[in-house]
Amino acid sequence: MKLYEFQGKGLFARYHIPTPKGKMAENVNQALDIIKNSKLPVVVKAQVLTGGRGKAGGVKLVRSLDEANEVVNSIFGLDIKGYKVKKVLIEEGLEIKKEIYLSFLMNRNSEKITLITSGEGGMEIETVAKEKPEAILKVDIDPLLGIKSYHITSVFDHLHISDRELQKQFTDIIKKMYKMVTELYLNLVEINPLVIIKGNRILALDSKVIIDDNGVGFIKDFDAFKNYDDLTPEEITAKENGLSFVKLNGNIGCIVNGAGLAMATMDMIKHFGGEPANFLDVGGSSNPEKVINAIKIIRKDKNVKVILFNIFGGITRCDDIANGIKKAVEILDIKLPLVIRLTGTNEKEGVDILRSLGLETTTSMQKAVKKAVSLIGE
Amino acid sequence: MKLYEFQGKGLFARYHIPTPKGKMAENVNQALDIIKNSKLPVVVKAQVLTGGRGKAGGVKLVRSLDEANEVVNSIFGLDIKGYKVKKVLIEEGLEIKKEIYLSFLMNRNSEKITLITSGEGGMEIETVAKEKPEAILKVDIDPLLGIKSYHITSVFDHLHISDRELQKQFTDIIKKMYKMVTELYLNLVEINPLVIIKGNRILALDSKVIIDDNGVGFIKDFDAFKNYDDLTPEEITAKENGLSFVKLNGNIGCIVNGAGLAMATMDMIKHFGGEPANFLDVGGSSNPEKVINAIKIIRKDKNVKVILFNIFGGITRCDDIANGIKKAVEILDIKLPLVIRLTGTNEKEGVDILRSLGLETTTSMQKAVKKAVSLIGE
Amino acid sequence: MAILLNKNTRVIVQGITGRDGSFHTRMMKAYGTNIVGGVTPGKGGETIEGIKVYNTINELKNKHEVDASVIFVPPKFSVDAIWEAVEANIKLIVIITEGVPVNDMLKIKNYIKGKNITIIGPNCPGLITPNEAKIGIMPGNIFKKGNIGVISRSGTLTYEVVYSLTNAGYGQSTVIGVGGDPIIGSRFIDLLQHFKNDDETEAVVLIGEIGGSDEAIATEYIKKEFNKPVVAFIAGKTAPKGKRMGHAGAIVSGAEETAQAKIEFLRKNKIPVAELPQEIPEILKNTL
Amino acid sequence: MAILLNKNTRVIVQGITGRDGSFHTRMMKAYGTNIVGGVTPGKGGETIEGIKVYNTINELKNKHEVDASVIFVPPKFSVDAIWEAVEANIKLIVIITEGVPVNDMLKIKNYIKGKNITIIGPNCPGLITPNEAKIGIMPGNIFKKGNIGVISRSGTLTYEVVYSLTNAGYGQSTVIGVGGDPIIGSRFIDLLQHFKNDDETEAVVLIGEIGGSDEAIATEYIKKEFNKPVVAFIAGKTAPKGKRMGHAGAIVSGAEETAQAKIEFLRKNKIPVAELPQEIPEILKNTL
Repeated sequence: MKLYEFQGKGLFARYHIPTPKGKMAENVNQALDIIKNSKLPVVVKAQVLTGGRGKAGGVKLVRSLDEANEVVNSIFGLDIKGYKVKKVLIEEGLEIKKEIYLSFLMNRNSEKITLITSGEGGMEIETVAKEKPEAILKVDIDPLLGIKSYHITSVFDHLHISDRELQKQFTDIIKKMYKMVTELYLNLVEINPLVIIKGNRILALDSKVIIDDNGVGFIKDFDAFKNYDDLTPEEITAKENGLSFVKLNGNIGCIVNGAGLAMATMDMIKHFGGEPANFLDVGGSSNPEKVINAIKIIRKDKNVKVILFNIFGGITRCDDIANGIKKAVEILDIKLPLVIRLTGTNEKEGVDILRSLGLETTTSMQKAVKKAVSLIGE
Repeated sequence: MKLYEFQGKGLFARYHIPTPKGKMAENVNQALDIIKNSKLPVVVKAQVLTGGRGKAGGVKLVRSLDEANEVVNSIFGLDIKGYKVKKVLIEEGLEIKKEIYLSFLMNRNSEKITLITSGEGGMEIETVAKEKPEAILKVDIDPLLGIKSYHITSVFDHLHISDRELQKQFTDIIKKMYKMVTELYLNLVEINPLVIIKGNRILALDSKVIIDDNGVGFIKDFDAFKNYDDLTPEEITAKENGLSFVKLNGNIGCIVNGAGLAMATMDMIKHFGGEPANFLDVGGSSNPEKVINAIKIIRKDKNVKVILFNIFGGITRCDDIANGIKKAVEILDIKLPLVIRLTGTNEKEGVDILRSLGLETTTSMQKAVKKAVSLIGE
Repeated sequence: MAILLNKNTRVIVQGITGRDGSFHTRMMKAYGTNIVGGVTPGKGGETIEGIKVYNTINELKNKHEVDASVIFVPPKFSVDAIWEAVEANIKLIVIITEGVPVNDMLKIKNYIKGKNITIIGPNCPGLITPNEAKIGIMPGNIFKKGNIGVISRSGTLTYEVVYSLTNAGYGQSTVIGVGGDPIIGSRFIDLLQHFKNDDETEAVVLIGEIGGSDEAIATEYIKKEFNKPVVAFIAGKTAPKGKRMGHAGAIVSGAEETAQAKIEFLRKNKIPVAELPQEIPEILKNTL
Repeated sequence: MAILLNKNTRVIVQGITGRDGSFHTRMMKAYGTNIVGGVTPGKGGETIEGIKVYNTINELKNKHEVDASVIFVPPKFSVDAIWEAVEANIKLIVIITEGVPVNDMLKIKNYIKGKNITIIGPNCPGLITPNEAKIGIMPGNIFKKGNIGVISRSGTLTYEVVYSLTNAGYGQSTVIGVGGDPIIGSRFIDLLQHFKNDDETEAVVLIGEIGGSDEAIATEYIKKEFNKPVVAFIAGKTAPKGKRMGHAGAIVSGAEETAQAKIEFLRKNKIPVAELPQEIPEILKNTL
């Protein structure tokens, strides 16, 4: 789960990682009030769950009250990669001497916690990796051992930081970020840029924090910073009902058990000339409720013209799914045609249940997909 | 370094491990005052850095004020295995339902942190090991992983603790003890007995804590519970001067570099019919001061009739030792004969220095030891 | 011979008293798996599906020899369950549980290095050696003894492929679902090494998906060291970038993590890739 | 061949800029040890005894191949220095430092299991293969090339014994001081396994002391599996119980940890034990 910049900085504050002074505003008037009561210049920063807001005009300096109105209005009017700006963070303007990139991530490839740093702060790390790879230092940290002094020494060497006082502040920030990563189950914590300002103080000017979806259940006060703002309302409903759902642009709704099979189903629809309307995994151990919720979510999308079930029973039992469909048919007024592929654990029981409702099934995925595509053609 | 019961309980309090209510007294009057102001019965417990105080009469119940005077006086008058009682702990008397033995130790053999528990609380664990070994459960804990729920489950199984509320308290105590072990560099933390009292509360009735000598430098507020009460004044002086010294009962003082060689020197003195007066290791990287301090400490022992140096230079340089002896001879009025064995790193330089003082040396350990023994005979 | 699992493998079930644990214990037993005991803390002494339950693995090990454990414990308790199996030095640990935190898996993976312990999963369907034994939740009836090894990042997609293989007459030596999480106990490359040394396996089917680089790493390995035919399928050609597709590990975070990039890289290295899962038997026929 | 160390072994010195580090770097170089670099954080770029200093091992490893490291770092920084060497996967790590906390050594020992890393020490004099190389602080001049392996818990007592051996004409294959702490990287049994496979070693001298049970464990191993003559010496017959005799590990905490008990157990298992260190050559003569 991605956090907003201001949420990430809230966590930084909790871990005593220094950030600029700043305040949140949720509308133009609030923002102008804050600016009026601030020492200028200030920076107004759009809060959106995507990168590239700088280029999109989402971060602007306000040097005088005259400028404030225009800047604030322009930012609240933005739509950045599909995300409307609903909140801005207003921070003190700072005199920056040096910008650094610093992050920790759970590294799938090395299977370590990897510290990444570069002296090219402010640039996207992917860009630096492409254009100036030697500027990047990666330090793999064994999570059994944690971060040690020699890891930090190599960071100083790479960044040419030799001032003792700076080293002390930097060490402190690095250790606290590492602590955050382990205690809050983070997939990523990124400060870009981490800045050295006048007076040799180090501050986190930005924050990017991604929490491991599997970890959120283990964080004590997770609700304090939970947000679903990068999900559509349907995706939120799905999540709350234990379903994996991603909206796509086609017209064949899919209900599949298993993520891999769900993707293969989408791919096959495309292969046979159709367009999938969604990814939906009803998961293992399905109870009938899940099927009902899945149908509810899918038919909210008015593009959907047919619902395709692709069930291969393993931990999911075919009779559970069939019972779900049965209940759904009973409760909901389903107008869309249902194409059902059902095979695997308790297949016979499931087929019998559906047959009693007059619903046909097939054991072949290809047949089902072709049929769904052909129904669109009609 | 061993801690007193009351010091160990001070640490328990810091880690929120429950103990009985109690107060310290350093003399008879203090003790009687405390008892007067306490709800009876109370238990008066001698504070000494050795085991077996119970058998020696160092732990007594006071049921009425009439008994108090006699009990307190008798305990303050005790000498337990050479330790005079200078402090007592006065604790509330409790109604005990069950006594348990529980400890964690750094295990040299398994190279793990080992939890040891037994339902035979109150008995010395060595005795239980001999008489009823099946009553003891040992659980090896990998210090990289720490204590886990299944370790604790096996403790409950062994002790037949199935009450949920008791399990909760017990789990809490076990986890806190483990935390103490790792944070305070303990070689041992033992609670014997850990008691379940009326109302199903669990309390640590006693404490035994040994801190790793190598760890004390890493504990932040170590000074708060430092004590040298199990050392003689000479041993304390030695420790403060970076020397390893143990007093023995013979008359040949030994100054040796290296613990193994020092022991072998003692053994050889005995082998040739003499009696060593001490173990003394001047350590590596010796500076001259160490030699002077070593001589000062040894000659405080009036039994000592001769001082034997046995130096085999490695990290210790012979010239450093020789310079130390030279300074000592210059500063101190040494009446005792010196027998000097000197060989190894910078041997020639060392021998030259001593020769200039008119001191003879040998390169043979046996010759030196025999000479020292023969000097006693004269 | 097959790999990792046969009918003699002595298996225990952690979380045997739960709904899934008990159901699949019955299914595994019915398939022929040699289940010697179960573990659920606090339920020691009970009997589930004829299998004795213990409070801890150590207690169980006083009574039984153990070669493998399968973990059905819910996420909250799963991490300790995995450590318990690791500390008990069980050589094959299969984690069915979905929802194990990534940083715990990182610790576990780093800990077992050099310890000769194989972990499969988490978030996986388990593995099966047809006609011998299965560990996990795969539906036994679709498998057939034979000479094709299957390694897959997906559960149900595996069944789909195996169903086609079996229908086309291709039996399987061992089929393993490695799990859909970003950090998994055994990656493609680890299992290919097993299949390389297995006489019974004549060819391997790899079922990959978007996210991560396990397919690319496997491709490099196959090119250099693997001496048997491999056929691949990669799911997720229609998956949008940056969106998690069900599996925690199925998310495209770089251009090389798309299905298209993986397919290209495989084909560039002469490993055939099926367009549809059901085409795999046909491609195998041309390869063997 | 000797064990663990020869003249080609590429050695680095951690803590090379300190008083002991620099002095012994000079001594090791003079003896013939192939020292390729030194590490002291913050001193990178300096040169000590002709050896280049780096801030970190990783930086050093960009320039040099490394087989072994010797650590002279003071206690406060020694733990991180050891971890640095372990994480850099250096195969032989010799810790001279006295004062490494026991619980850190426990973690380190558990971590290196299965990783093919040998640690000697802490609180040890190091090791030497005469006429080839030495790592640590032993005075090179007393050693002589030959066929006796020596393993010892004590530093100076080792020199004493070696001095007698050399004077009696018995050269040494490799001499190792394992260190005086309760938890050490290599115990007697670990090194006996090396000597067993070393063609150059014809007999082994074991120098033990009070405390712990490494001598007893070694005795069992020698009885069962070791095929070369062993002569032992145990220091501390006159040591009182419960008092630490210098070494953190030299403390009697049970009846089986006394010198007498160890000597008895060795003799019971037909391993000769010298009364005085200087008697060892004579006993060897009767054994070989």
